[in-house]
Amino acid sequence: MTNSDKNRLKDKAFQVFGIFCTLIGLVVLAVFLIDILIKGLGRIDWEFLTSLPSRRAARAGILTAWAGTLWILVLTTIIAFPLGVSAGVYLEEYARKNRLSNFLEINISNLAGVPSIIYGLLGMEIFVRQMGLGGSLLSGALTLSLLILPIIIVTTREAIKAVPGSIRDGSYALGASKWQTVWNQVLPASFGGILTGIILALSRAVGEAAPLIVIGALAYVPFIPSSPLDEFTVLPIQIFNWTSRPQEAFLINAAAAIIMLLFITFLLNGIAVYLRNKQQKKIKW
Amino acid sequence: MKVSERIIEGLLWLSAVITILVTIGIIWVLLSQSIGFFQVVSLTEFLTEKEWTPLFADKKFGIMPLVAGTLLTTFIAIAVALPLGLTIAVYLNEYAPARMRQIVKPLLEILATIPTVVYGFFALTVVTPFLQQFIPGLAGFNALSAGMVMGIMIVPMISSLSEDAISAVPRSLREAAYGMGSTRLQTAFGVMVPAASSGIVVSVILAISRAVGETMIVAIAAGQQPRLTMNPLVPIETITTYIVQVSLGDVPHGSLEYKTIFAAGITLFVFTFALNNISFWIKKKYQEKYD
Amino acid sequence: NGGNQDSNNPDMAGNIHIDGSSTVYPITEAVAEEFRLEAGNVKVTVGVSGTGGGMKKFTRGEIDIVNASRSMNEAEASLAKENNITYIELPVAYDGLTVVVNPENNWVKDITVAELKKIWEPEAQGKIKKWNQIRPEWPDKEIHLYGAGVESGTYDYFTEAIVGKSHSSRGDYTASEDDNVLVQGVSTDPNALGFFGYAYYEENKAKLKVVPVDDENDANGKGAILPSLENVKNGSYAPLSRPLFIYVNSKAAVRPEVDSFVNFYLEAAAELSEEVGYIPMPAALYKEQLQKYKAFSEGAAKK
Amino acid sequence: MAKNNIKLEAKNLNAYYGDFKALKDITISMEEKAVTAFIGPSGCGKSTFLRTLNRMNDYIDGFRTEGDILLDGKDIYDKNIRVDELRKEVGMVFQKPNPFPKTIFENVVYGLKIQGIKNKAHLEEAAEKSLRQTALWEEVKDKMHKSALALSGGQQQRLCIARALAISPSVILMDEPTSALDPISTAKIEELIYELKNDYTIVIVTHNMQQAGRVSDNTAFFYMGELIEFGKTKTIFTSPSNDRTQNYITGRFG
Amino acid sequence: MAKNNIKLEAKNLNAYYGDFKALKDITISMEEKAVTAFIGPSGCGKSTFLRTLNRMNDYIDGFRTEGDILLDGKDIYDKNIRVDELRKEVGMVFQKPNPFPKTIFENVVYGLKIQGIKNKAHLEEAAEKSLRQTALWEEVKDKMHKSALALSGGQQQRLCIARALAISPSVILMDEPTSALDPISTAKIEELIYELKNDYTIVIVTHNMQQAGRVSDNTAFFYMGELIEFGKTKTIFTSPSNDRTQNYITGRFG
Ligand SMILES: Nc1ncnc2c1ncn2[C@@H]1O[C@H](COP(=O)(O)OP(=O)(O)OP(=O)(O)O)[C@@H](O)[C@H]1O
Ligand SMILES: Nc1ncnc2c1ncn2[C@@H]1O[C@H](COP(=O)(O)OP(=O)(O)OP(=O)(O)O)[C@@H](O)[C@H]1O
Ligand SMILES: [Mg+2]
Ligand SMILES: [Mg+2]
Ligand SMILES: O=P([O-])([O-])[O-]
Repeated sequence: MTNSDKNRLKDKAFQVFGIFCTLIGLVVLAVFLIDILIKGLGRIDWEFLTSLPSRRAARAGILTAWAGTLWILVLTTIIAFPLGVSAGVYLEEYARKNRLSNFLEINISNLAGVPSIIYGLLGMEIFVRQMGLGGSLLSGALTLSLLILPIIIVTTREAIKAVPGSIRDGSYALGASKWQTVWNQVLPASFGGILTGIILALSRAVGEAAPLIVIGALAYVPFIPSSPLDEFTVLPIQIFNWTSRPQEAFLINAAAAIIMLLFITFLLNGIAVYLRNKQQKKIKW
Repeated sequence: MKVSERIIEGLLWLSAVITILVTIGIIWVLLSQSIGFFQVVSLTEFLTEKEWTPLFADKKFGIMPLVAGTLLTTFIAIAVALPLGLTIAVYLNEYAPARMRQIVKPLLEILATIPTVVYGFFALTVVTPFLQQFIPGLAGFNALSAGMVMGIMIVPMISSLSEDAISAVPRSLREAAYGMGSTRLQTAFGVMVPAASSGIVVSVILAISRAVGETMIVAIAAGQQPRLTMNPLVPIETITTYIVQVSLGDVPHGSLEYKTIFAAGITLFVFTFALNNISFWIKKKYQEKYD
Repeated sequence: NGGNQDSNNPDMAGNIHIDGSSTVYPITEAVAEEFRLEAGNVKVTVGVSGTGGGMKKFTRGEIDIVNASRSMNEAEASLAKENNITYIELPVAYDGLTVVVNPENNWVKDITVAELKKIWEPEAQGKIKKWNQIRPEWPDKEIHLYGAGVESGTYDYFTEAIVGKSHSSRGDYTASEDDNVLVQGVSTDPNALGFFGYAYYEENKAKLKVVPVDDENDANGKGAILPSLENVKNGSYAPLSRPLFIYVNSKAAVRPEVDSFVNFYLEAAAELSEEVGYIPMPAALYKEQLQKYKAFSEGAAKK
Repeated sequence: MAKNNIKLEAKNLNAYYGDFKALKDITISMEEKAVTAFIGPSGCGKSTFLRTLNRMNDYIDGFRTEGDILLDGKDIYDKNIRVDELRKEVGMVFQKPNPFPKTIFENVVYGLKIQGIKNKAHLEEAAEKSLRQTALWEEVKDKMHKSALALSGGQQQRLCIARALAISPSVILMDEPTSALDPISTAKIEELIYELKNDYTIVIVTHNMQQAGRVSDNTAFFYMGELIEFGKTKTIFTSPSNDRTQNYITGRFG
Repeated sequence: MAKNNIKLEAKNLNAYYGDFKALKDITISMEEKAVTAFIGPSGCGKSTFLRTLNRMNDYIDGFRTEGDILLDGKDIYDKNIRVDELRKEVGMVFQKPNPFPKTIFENVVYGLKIQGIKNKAHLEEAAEKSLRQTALWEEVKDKMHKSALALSGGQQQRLCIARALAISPSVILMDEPTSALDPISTAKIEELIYELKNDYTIVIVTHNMQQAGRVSDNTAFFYMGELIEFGKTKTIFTSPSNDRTQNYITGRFG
């Protein structure tokens, strides 16, 4: 065999290996999803969605869990959205290139890499203990807000960066101030991108269990929280709880709850992808 | 500048600066709690003692078993994710038709959006029973399936970020390689991967950092037993699992036991902080080079 | 027990915070669930942080009721006093602390208290690692231990009964406050040995193998004894039989929702504790507790 | 050469991007109600100079000027000058049409709205007026509330001019306003410039010699940050006094 | 016009990017050991054609050809042809110098190494030989193991040519090889091309008429995917038979 033949053979072999590896990724994904569907789909019905937790697997539902998840989503959005977008706007539109902005950038990239459980420790010490909020929805939402803040800031900056400078020039040239330009031109033009980022960040927050366990979200909360200071549980924690039970019936419940959680996560991601595509199609600068 | 403009800018500035406060908050919380810990337990004991039993009568405060557990699961995860992820990245970039890349890449990225409790569930209820068919001694809680599932989770981190890095290599380099008679494989591994190496290294470091900090998968599937071992078949405990375990119970504020989770937390933070900074530094350097 | 819309008492509202023992958790959970049908607007939360963890919260006044799988110890009692917390202890059922191995384990037929001590005492840490170190005829295989976490009453009770000193044991085992985790560990690990409350065995019989315990004291039954309704009731399952309790804070007892919850608890405990796998006390004892509690809550109301 | 008053003038102007000196000692004066064209090879500083005339470079990190720029005799870099007021006086039109991604109407009245004018009738009136000035009214009056991005390039550019006119500036700066347009649109814009100079002082940067010749009264030739030659357009194009001007105009370099 | 043998020829070649027909019925033959230049306005298909000559477009999704391309009389799109072998025969140099981010030595011997040649002495000899051919040896012999990216643009381009020569091709394709270079480097490359044609068949795409005139023996003029005119460079530049060629060469469009 000539060298050239060998090279061609290696080339082909790698191609096969590449397809194989890609397939592993996809097949594992498929196996996971199918496994979950087989285990849990039969368990999902109206009652499952509207029942309180119960010691009897067959009677237990996820009402409080998804209500808690919804609460957390809303509160986290209210807290993280303005904060993250403002910070993104500041860094992209206002900050001069200096030590501080450089430091902010490193800092944000670092925060994005801090494990979520560390945020849990932060939340427990600051929100739960020092601010005395206890294991409440508010503590949870504050903790998760800090967790997703870096993601929102980074995506906001990306979205703002995509707005062409000519739009800013146009606005300044008509006598608009910096803030008027940001508010009337930059933010509306980048809104789609910002929204996409926030939804992606929220889909991350929805799946988080570790930091909420640390701040003390409970296992058995048989009521829908009615104020931000109420105790709560969320889907991932309910799943964690059920997963740690040895009885088959609870594993089925866990699978069913996972389907709901995945439904929410995929829905959020789907919306984000849809928005992004729409955005890309709509605006051709 | 109008006053209102200044106020607005001030508010925006404040929002940005809050991120610094968060970092300070994290460091302060970790330090202030673990200082109390280190007043009782010497740093030497913490680093050299081989057992971790802070909650028991015979208290030992060696972080090594937790670090070992963390490293073991991380190592398994990377051992799965690196070859898979890198091969996929190269395959998608160099071999796959554009259409396939457009479909496969986002499909794989779904893997990264699945909440980690769900992975924990898989590790415990699917992967472990499956592996037990081949590995008789495999315990129900073990580092192996937790690590493998974690590896699957971070495959898209490596494959997507590396693919981005490879596609960022100027097309002219690929053409140069082809123009010299390279096969696709030679082009990929002789030219493209080396040229994209910093981006690939960044993706791998980020993946390691992610694996080190991953919590729910190991908390559900790896066991809760601090054990200084590199045996992947038995239950172990990671730093993150320890924090979860203690948090699930109620260890009173201010007690030494309570402070142990911050001592564990700061260890974890130091690891990930170092990894993140290295990757940030490489990324910065790399960007400057290519502009 | 006839809980339906008619018997619902919508006027009653409020929160009841309960925490503590994982052993007692299934009973309290069941009671809380049934109580929902009585008073749907009362929000009962039940945490699982172990008897020790629960006691700490209870003696700080953070919760209304604590589940306990052992009596309050002196340190806790003095803390309660310090914080001006008065309370009542109410036994609600019996438990037989159960020693289990994996069903694939075909060598352990029984175990003595002395052997358990050898396995669990602090000196065993890092040393007793193989089955044949316990009994030479057992195989040369690693032994993987699963046991209650240090915050749990089960842990205290077990160490007291087996090792001889409360809160004293080796630390290199899989410890969890959540007995479900232990069940899962033992049921999937052929080399496992573990212990937890009877209810957790009862619920997962198919996946576990119970080990009869021999206390080498023929006075209470000869040879190795299995935990069972009978053996726990007649006291022959020694030394691992024990009562389970709840403790009620007097300040909470004056609140109508707590008062009615506790009454409901004592009325339902016999049925529900058996349902979840524990051993109910004789009916007369529950009556006695009800009266004791009545006196306590009236006394609390006067203050 | 001043047949009219001087509207705008620069005196010994230097401009820097950080360490790089982009404009070197420029002294020039622009007549009121006339068209002044800036020509010169790419990178010579035309845009930089044009943008200093309404301080558009203020937000660029490291940009600074030395020397004076006087609008109606007043230094526009004076501390008491408010940039937003200055920009209302000195409008600007850019190389690529840059309508906001909003409706046509919103585009035209943007400048008025940010001044706080809310009266709808007034806004509509102003919009119609400036759209008529740019001969765009008939073309867009039926789709005032459609997106401005749906217009053709030439229409977009005229919309940008209309937008600038709506806030009644006295000076209009144009940076290669037709370079992204087809010949027909270009002709329309040139025609428009010709009409606008009755009311406005216009400064235009162009790469197109013919255009400079057609529309401007005076022409300035820049080269590597320096003002090489400045005078009546006719003179510059027929008998430039400087060799480099000559070479550039005849297309020998640039 | 064939004073020499025909090295490379296209017969009724059509090329498509998806639905877009980029080359229309091209028939042309390139002489051995001569320089053939392709000229034409941007987007006319010069690069596309050049790249089909060594099948560089193979990996572009949707690209396909009809008709034949013959190298030494053999169809290079034939099933039995190995692309990697073909590319060793037909080397290529690109518009922007694109050295690998490796050492100078590694760059030059890359083509040999991927053929499996490992003998160090042999590699060093080959490297020196082709660096000498491109007159680069003296300049780089002391820094063979330094990064190629540290070289100047002109040196990098000569390195890319040396790299192509090292695998001893018989044809060298060059796509605007000097358009990113300064005049001095350009002159050096042109000189090099002039020398190389003693041993190699060279096809070069250029935007620079003067360059085409200086270096090439034959010139082909492309326009909108068609080959408008082909012949001796002298003839094309002095008396083109087609009006469009004439207009293009005199700079009236393009
Ligand atoms: N933001 C900036 N930062 C640094 N240097 C700049 C910046 N903008 C322009 N320059 C430099 O200033 C010089 C003048 O640029 P300017 O844009 O004014 O040229 P120009 O004459 O308008 O060119 P063109 O005809 O290409 O628009 C150039 O060398 C350019 O590189
Ligand atoms: N990868 C591609 N996909 C689709 N169309 C392409 C692709 N590459 C080139 N084209 C189109 O094919 C036509 C010919 O392109 P080509 O690059 O061959 O032109 P050219 O003569 O080399 O131009 P230039 O002088 O600008 O390099 C152009 O219309 C171009 O848009
Ligand atoms: Mg310019
Ligand atoms: Mg080309
Ligand atoms: O019942 P415990 O959870 O305290 O063991």
